[in-house]
Amino acid sequence: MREAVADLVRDGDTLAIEGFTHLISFAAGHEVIRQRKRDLTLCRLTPDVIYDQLIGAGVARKLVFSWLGNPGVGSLHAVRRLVEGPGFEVEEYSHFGMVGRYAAGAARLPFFPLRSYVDSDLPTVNDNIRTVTSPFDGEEVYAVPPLHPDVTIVHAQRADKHGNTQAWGLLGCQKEAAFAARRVIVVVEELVEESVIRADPNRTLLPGLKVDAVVHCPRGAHPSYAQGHYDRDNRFYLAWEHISRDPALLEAWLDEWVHGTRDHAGYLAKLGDSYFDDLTPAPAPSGSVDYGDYR
Amino acid sequence: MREAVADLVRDGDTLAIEGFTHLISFAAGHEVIRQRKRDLTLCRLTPDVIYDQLIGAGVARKLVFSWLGNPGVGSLHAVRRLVEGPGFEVEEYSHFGMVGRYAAGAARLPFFPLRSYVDSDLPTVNDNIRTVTSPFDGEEVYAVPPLHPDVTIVHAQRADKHGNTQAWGLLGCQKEAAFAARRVIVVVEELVEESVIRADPNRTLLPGLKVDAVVHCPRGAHPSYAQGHYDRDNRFYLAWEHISRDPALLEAWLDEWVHGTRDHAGYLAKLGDSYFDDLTPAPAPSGSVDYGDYR
Amino acid sequence: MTYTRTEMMVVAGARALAGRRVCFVGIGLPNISVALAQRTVAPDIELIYESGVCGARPARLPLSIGDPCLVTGAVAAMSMVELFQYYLQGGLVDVGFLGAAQLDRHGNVNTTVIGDDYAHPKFRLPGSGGACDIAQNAGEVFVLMRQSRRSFVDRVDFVTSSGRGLSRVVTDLGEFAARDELTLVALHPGVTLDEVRAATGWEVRVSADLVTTPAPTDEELRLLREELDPEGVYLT
Amino acid sequence: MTYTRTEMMVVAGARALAGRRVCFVGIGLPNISVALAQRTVAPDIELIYESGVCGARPARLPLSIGDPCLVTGAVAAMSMVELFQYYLQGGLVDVGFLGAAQLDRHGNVNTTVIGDDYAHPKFRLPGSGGACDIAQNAGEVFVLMRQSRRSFVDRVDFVTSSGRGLSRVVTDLGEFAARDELTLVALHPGVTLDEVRAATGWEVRVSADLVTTPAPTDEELRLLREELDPEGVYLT
Repeated sequence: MREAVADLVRDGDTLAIEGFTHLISFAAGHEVIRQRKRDLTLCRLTPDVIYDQLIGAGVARKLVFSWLGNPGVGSLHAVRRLVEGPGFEVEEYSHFGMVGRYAAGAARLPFFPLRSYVDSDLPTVNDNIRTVTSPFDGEEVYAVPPLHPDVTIVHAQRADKHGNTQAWGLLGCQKEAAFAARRVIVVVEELVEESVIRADPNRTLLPGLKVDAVVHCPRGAHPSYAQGHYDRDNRFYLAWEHISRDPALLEAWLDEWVHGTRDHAGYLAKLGDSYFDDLTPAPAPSGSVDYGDYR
Repeated sequence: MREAVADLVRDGDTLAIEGFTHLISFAAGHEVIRQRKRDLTLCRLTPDVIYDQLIGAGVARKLVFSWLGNPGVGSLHAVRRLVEGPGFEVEEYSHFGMVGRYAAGAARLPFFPLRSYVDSDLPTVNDNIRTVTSPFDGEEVYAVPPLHPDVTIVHAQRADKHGNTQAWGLLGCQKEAAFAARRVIVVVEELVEESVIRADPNRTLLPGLKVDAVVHCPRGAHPSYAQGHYDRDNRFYLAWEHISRDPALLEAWLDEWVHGTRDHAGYLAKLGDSYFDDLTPAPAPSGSVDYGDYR
Repeated sequence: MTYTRTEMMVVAGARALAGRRVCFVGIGLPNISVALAQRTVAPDIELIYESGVCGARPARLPLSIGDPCLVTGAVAAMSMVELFQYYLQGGLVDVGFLGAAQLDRHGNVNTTVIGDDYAHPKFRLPGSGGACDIAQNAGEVFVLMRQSRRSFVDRVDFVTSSGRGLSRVVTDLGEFAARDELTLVALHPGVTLDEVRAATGWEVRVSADLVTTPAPTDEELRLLREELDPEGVYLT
Repeated sequence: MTYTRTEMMVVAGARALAGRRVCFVGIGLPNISVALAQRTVAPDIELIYESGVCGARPARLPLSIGDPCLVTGAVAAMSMVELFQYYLQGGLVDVGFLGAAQLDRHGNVNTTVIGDDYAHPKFRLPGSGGACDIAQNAGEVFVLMRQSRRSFVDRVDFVTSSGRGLSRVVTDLGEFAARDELTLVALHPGVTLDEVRAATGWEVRVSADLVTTPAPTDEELRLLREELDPEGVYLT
């Protein structure tokens, strides 16, 4: 992780750590904080606690988003302090608009057309939400421009050493954010043999040819979750409300849990082995399907 | 099948039986022929032998397509006889254009933008291929309009009684063609318990709420194939070249194999039980993944 | 059985879903109403979540719309671009069920900023999420929210989601239908018209056939308290 | 070892893929060339098929680009809208490898109609398939085709795919590079310039440094005949 973030994330970059509630790479976010990156433009539909930590740590100058909150809890106070004050830039969309920006980036299109924003004030505060006219029936719909992150980081259940990556559960817009990006880091719960991936090609989220680095980092999505591996750590999300409200507490937390740990293994060691006991679900197997051996 | 086709496919309809080489519902196509439907507009990327049979049987007045051939063999002679003569309408795209038409239909958009057709003559012979200008950088790209079939028919490996449908292998543009359609018929190799579908929600191609009829029809994709169930019957595709060349032979074939059989079970009985012996692949299991039982 | 006004609101929200086939579930309180509806008036309702789930059948009460319990056992889990394009924009959603921070007499919803200056807000709210998209693409839109002079205002500070598609607002005091403007059509038991007026930032129009909402049944309350939200995540 | 001109063409096509990372494989003869390349000059090449497959590793020679053997054991199988949007249009494809029915000096390809009148063609060809899309979106385009006065024409009857992205044409007689116009850069062993001229519908420009293609090696021929196409599906 250290090398991947050092090599691929640069000061001033546009960075997307995606994952809708699910599979959020906190481990990569923490490494970005440890390496004291600066002037990043951070993109995410839902900034979540990870961006509250990143922004609280001072790595960012701008935020591009569509829903700014601590899901199920309340606010992201570090982000709000900056957003409500001067000097920090924000650019906001609806979810569909953000998804569309990544999709246009992934498809190398100059815009993404969508039905939204009619009679909303969002286009009045964001010049990147414009209208486009259909060349067929003349109908006007809204459009958003492509978003091309310099780096997209996604967490997934498994990948092989070539970066061929599979995920299940909520898929958010990781695929679009990765295809839209110049550089891609994949962080996984399990590093598997290539044959495991090739046994189920319809399950593949990203092909290795789009992936620049694969990092094996079990539980690297904590306190978010990895479907089938561990549950969301809702206690942590609740606790964050209190920490994030107070800049001093936030700084102390970063010192202890991020700067005070060498890497994610250190962070997990601090949590303790038994921490995940009641976050681990009973199994619910998908079952296997047959692709047939054609020769 | 008889009821589904009788209820949902009407004379004059725009009909799409989709599936790229894989999962082509020949059984549904044959039933359309048996019921002597008329004046259909047939849509498919690759008309394949099934549309050669349908068009040879006289059900269609127009064809919308992007590649007209017998894959790996040669021509579709019944279609070519009509296309090269007067009175039969064709509308042609590239594959990406056809895919885009379904996608715009599925997404209820007035157009689908794409990078293709520059310096090609296709836009000069098809007024449905036009340009659209980006409201951001002013770049011009091509666009195609939405396609909304009255009926889309897809074949899949399995569905439950509610129409929740799963498929694996090549997925073509069945999802887009179905979401774009007013009415949807799903034909499956296996009718399974709802719990089988719900065990692997990422495998789902279509939700039941988009499906109007589910037909259980094993081997209903023959002579195309169903991944993991049976191989493509390439001998039949080769044989078709000869049949299709001669209108009398084609008519005799339709009389014997379609009008002369009551339904697909009758067609299979004519083929004989052992016919599929060397079309059946050895197993190649996908393996199972764990979704976790969260409660 | 006695009950709180929040419970009455959640129950009224659930009942509003009777006869609906496909519901797009927003963040927050709508979650508990749809869970109740699924167990009472709308057992066959298909729940769609912006997180990318169709036909959820959660084994526990989801704490957010991204909860893993929404995926396990669902009919379909997919990318958000598929969900927003083919399901929502494609026109499959009968009713979008949303929460709101601020709402005006025309049904416009503000979940973006409090204060007149977007660039320097008095208070920053979460923003649209999928709400602006749902408002335009669902067949109709229900809003579930607590009512006060601060939340029910004559004109919202910022229109996040247009009121055009909104058809019904269920609050802790009663229920409003969208006519020319929001019109009170039901009062919850024990609530007076004066209370509603005091909690509304404009002169409330009252329907000629104003009714009183039937109180929550014992079974509705039992489901809420014992099965759906025993820990009071949504109800306290 | 003796060999046919078709074998020479297929071998030259395979060699042209040396150093390429991602190849979009078209219908017909390109299939056998990429299969040979994967076993010789480009073992790490990723094969992408318009049918929706990435990283195919077929256990038998595919009879079409929709053959089930392309899916089993592949890296990814996906919808065509994903493949065309994110892989092809997204810019991941280094080289598109196509067949053609008719081609002109500017590299324009016709796979649509023979004859001047589109509405009343002398002969109806299959149409674009993905070719027109590949021509515009692949990093470069190779064409593999048999050469004759009928197929190599001064001006194609219909431009299905623009010649803009085309960089190389491999035929049964030699190899052309796209410069101002297609220029002969290699002759296959035993082929004369006069033969090429006789099989070209325009005055062929010949490169100053024309070379002779090295003959197929025994190993290339063995792979083709014994492993890849023992039944002669593509080679006869």
